[in-house]
Amino acid sequence: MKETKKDFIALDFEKPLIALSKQINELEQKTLQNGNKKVVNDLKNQYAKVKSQIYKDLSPLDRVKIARHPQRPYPLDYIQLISPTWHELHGDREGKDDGAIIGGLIEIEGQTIMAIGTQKGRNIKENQKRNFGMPSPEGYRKALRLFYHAEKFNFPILTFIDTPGAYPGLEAEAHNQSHAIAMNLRELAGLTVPVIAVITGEGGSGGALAIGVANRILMLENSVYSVISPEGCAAILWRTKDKVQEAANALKITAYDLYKLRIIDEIIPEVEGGAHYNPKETSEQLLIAVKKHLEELSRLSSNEIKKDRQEKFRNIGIFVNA
Amino acid sequence: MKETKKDFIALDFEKPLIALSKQINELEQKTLQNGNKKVVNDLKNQYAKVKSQIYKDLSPLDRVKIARHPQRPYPLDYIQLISPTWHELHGDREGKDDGAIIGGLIEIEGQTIMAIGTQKGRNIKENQKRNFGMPSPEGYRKALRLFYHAEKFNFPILTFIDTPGAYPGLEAEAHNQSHAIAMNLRELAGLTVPVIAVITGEGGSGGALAIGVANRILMLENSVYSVISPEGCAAILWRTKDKVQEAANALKITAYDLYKLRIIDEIIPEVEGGAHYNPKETSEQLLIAVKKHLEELSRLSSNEIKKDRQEKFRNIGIFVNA
Amino acid sequence: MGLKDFFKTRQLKKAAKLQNGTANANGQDLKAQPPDELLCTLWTKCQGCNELLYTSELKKNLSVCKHCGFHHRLSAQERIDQLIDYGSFIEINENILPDDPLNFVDLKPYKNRLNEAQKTSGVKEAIITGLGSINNQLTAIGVMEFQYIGGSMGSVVGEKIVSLIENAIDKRLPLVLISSSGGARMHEGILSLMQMAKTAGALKKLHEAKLLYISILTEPTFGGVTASFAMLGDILIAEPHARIGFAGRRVIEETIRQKLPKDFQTAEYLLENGQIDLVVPRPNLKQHISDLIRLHSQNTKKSFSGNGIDKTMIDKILARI
Amino acid sequence: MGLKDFFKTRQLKKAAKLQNGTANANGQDLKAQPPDELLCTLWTKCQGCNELLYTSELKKNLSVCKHCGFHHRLSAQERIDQLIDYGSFIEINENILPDDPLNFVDLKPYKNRLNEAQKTSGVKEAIITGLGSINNQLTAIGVMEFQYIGGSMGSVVGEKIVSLIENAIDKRLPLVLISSSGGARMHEGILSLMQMAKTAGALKKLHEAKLLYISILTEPTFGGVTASFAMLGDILIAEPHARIGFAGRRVIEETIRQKLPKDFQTAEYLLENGQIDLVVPRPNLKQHISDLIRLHSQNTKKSFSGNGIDKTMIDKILARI
Ligand SMILES: [Zn+2]
Ligand SMILES: [Zn+2]
Repeated sequence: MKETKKDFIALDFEKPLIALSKQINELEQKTLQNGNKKVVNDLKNQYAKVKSQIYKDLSPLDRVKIARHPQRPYPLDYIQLISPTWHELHGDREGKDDGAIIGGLIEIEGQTIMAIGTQKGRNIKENQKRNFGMPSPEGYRKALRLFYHAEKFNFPILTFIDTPGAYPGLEAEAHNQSHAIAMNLRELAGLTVPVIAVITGEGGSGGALAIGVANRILMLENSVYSVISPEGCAAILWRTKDKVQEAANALKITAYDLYKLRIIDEIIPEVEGGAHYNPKETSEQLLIAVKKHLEELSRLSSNEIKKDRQEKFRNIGIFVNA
Repeated sequence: MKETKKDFIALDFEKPLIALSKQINELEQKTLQNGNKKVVNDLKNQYAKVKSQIYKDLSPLDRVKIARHPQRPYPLDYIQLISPTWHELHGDREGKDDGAIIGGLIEIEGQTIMAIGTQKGRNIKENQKRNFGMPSPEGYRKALRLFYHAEKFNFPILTFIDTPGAYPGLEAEAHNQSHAIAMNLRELAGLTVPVIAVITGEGGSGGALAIGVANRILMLENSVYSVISPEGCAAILWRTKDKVQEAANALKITAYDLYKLRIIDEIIPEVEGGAHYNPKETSEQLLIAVKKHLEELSRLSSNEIKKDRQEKFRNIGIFVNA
Repeated sequence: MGLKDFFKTRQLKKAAKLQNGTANANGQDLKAQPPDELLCTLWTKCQGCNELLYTSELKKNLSVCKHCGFHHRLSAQERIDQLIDYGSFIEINENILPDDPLNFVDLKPYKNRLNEAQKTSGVKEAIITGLGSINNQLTAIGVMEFQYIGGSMGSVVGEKIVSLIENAIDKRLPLVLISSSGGARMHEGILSLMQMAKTAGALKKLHEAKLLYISILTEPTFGGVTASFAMLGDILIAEPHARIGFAGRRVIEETIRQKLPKDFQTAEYLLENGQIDLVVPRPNLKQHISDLIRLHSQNTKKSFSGNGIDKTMIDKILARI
Repeated sequence: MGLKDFFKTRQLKKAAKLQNGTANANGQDLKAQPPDELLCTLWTKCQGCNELLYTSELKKNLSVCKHCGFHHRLSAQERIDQLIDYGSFIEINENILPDDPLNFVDLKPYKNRLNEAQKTSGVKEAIITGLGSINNQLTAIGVMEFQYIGGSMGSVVGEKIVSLIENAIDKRLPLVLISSSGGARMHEGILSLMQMAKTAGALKKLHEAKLLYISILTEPTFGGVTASFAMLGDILIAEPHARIGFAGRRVIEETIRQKLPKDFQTAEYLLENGQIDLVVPRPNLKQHISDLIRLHSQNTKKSFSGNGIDKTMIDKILARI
């Protein structure tokens, strides 16, 4: 049971499982001496029920917590798991290699793919480099350079999105964060290679969208995608961060909500508890979904691929035409 | 006589003129009282002879001095003199508006032209902004942005070159000066609008070339264009800066030399003494030459214009094919 | 009696005269208004220098303070009146109206907010789009209305901008968009975020059609609007002192834990940091835009002739000039 | 007896043995050489850690020091031997030779410098270009020779690079250029400057033909070479610790009047500053280039088939593999 492992980090709603699994562990050790297995088995059944109940009833905010779980697999993890090769490419050519944006070449079924993602760090040192997954303008320009590279060599583009958003900093503004994001939105619209975006964790607003203008948008089951963080929304609209639960509900940010709104094209199932319980299995599901959409898009001509993407976004919006 | 004006700055080889014109001035004042005009007229004739002799025998290094004369007209001066409109456009969109590179829209005979130039300052404050006419990578990227703008709207491009070269600084290297220049060289090669470059002062190496890949390269009579400054060349090859005269001679940097080498297409005459003796007249000559080449190029199709420029540079080089 | 009181007294006298008529310039009935509101209507306190200014004179000066040069915020309609040749504006898509796709409720329902916004701003959504002429040059123009939920971009703003761009492409017209916005409209959730990609995608088509897009950034322009269509102009012009940026000042200060320079995110700061082409004071704005449109059309006239232009529409507009 | 002396003694003994033979590995006659030069030939002092290394072992290790990892400079021919499959290299344009267009004379005539350079470097100009295969993948490759007037670019280097690029376009081959240069060759004046535009212009055509260009930056790459073809690769790779830049360190220090950081303009500095894709140690270089070529050709095979390829040339090369 993962919950009893030393490095396991439990979320608040997972606390009942901790208690149960501790009980089971203790009993199992006793049982080894006393031989009464029934109590243990009952407890294990109870555990399974509680667990499936917990994960069935996840609130949007619970999903936010899973999406932000410090042990959640990050893009570089998925890349290693789904591709036999990884040739990372660095830099914007103009003065910075933003660690919050990674990019390079991978292979899927003998086809070269340009993989681009936002990347969080797992410790202080890594996060210094990755800036907690918050890209700077230079990161978006690095991504743009790689988009153009992919377009030139006819590489499909696969993006992995897991970012709180673009970095709100002094330099980021001075170097024109707005323009960097806007250019990516515009130029992604012009590509003739297939673009597939996978939200693997947090899809944080414009910072996520800047590598998310794709023919197909896929979401891991416990990832979220939102115009603003629930905390930010609560602070502005409810004027208190305490209303984060309400904001998370109101914003419709889960994969299920976004599928219903027809913003995303597919939900990639995660193992019970979330991808971090079994990154390998989740990556296999991810690869299956990506392959399916790549295969579908490969039947379109370059112009059709571009048109497909443009029409997808052209048609998003709900309004009354009186 | 300009030489007697208060703000006149004489070059070393112009010193004889100063003495003569002083003499003439003094005599003229006396003459007003005494009425002996002959001596004055003789002196004036002598003055004219000396002057034309001086300017006929200018050495390459003398021309370097004229090209660098602090009162020489700069690109913004020519722009004001040749165009009724000037709509300056600023910035690289990524964090800097390099004052050493200016760009904007002008009109020649009812046609919109994108004018781009390197710009020196005339005083300390201006040179702080203009960095003595030495562009940074951001300046070249600003120019590139404007090249693309011109290409989009079918504006011919007219560049004015007067720079000691690209800025050799820490930030310039950190922000990839090399890449900025190289990109301009490559992208200029791809434009389908006419590009005309005018060397108006110093054509300093790669920093000049980065806005100089043109269909037609024109040079003001006393401007220079070189792969390295005579001082730099002397220091490296002669191992002493004292040999600057020899280096200037050896490098073949004057308009006449470069015309003979078929690198440039036309020499624009300056008034005796140099453009700063009469900026307006020089600007008129400049405009005549620019119009002529614009008119010639206007007869070519977009593809022919691009091919014309590419073949021009493809064919530069002198070697033995054994 | 202080200066303010003096003005107030003078003001009330004038108001008394007006009450004999039926309505003020805005067509509002004055009779029901208390004196203080009346003061606000006929007099305006300059937000730059606190000087009290005749509202009518301020408006005549394009809402720029004669004393300190402060550019007061304009309504979308005022902006159109200032920029578009008199009588030449034809609004399009005025009947694209907001929905409430998420049934969003915070402290009050989004539906109520929409109703209130429509009442206070007098417009149906946060942008007016249409065709009109600027010094006799036909232009596709969109102007954001900050009074309407902070000029935020939801589905309607996105749709109206995209439709305007499609109009510009179809009729080969230059495009002018005037931004004033706090960013994306949270109440429409992900749909508002997607309007960034939607508008940018339409601008890609405009770009490929080689048509001119002049983006005018006015106080304030932030978030998802700056980071999409507003920053994608061929030419970017800002009004003096307008604040323009991606993240808000407070968010940045909280993140980097230091105070930001006073001029941070102002138009002048952006110019110095290479982000915009020009800062143009409002009195020069129309001429400037008009010059730029002229300069950008004179080399391409050959390829322009009759290229997909809807003659009846143009005739309609020309008839009004 | 110190370690160095010990090596020297051992060395001299070995040399004595060799003298009974006729020549060393480089085909040079050893008999006339004094002991010190002999030492230099058979032993090499590592420029990184000062360790004395067997030259033959150092070469076997691609001239990378086993103790400290220092990458010693390679001749163009050594580079080709390391990267190109054995026996598959066909040189092109070896007979494009330098002229002296300006009759340039500084402390000695340029003509003399050319003669000396040809003698000391063993090559006719500062670049070798040709076609060859890298792990069975046909490639157009050019390698600069730093020994030849500091790898400077004059008319010949420019012409050979452009001709190579044209070959790559014609035969639809990937291009690999390996730079090592002090910049433009002053002795050819403006003509050398113009080679920057000439090579960049040819690369524009290659770019439009959507062919792969991998640029390898090695110690040192500066000036007009960095600021033209060397920086224009689709992929930019540098060798560890290679110094790469536009302006030289001394010029910059004189200009800004301050000391530069120690790692300034190193490959690692460039990587950190976003200027290159990767730093690849020499032992991995061939595999890395080969992988990249493979990755860049597998999605485009359809459009490759027979597209202008000169079959006889390829057959010739394939016959050698
Ligand atoms: Zn005021
Ligand atoms: Zn060593």
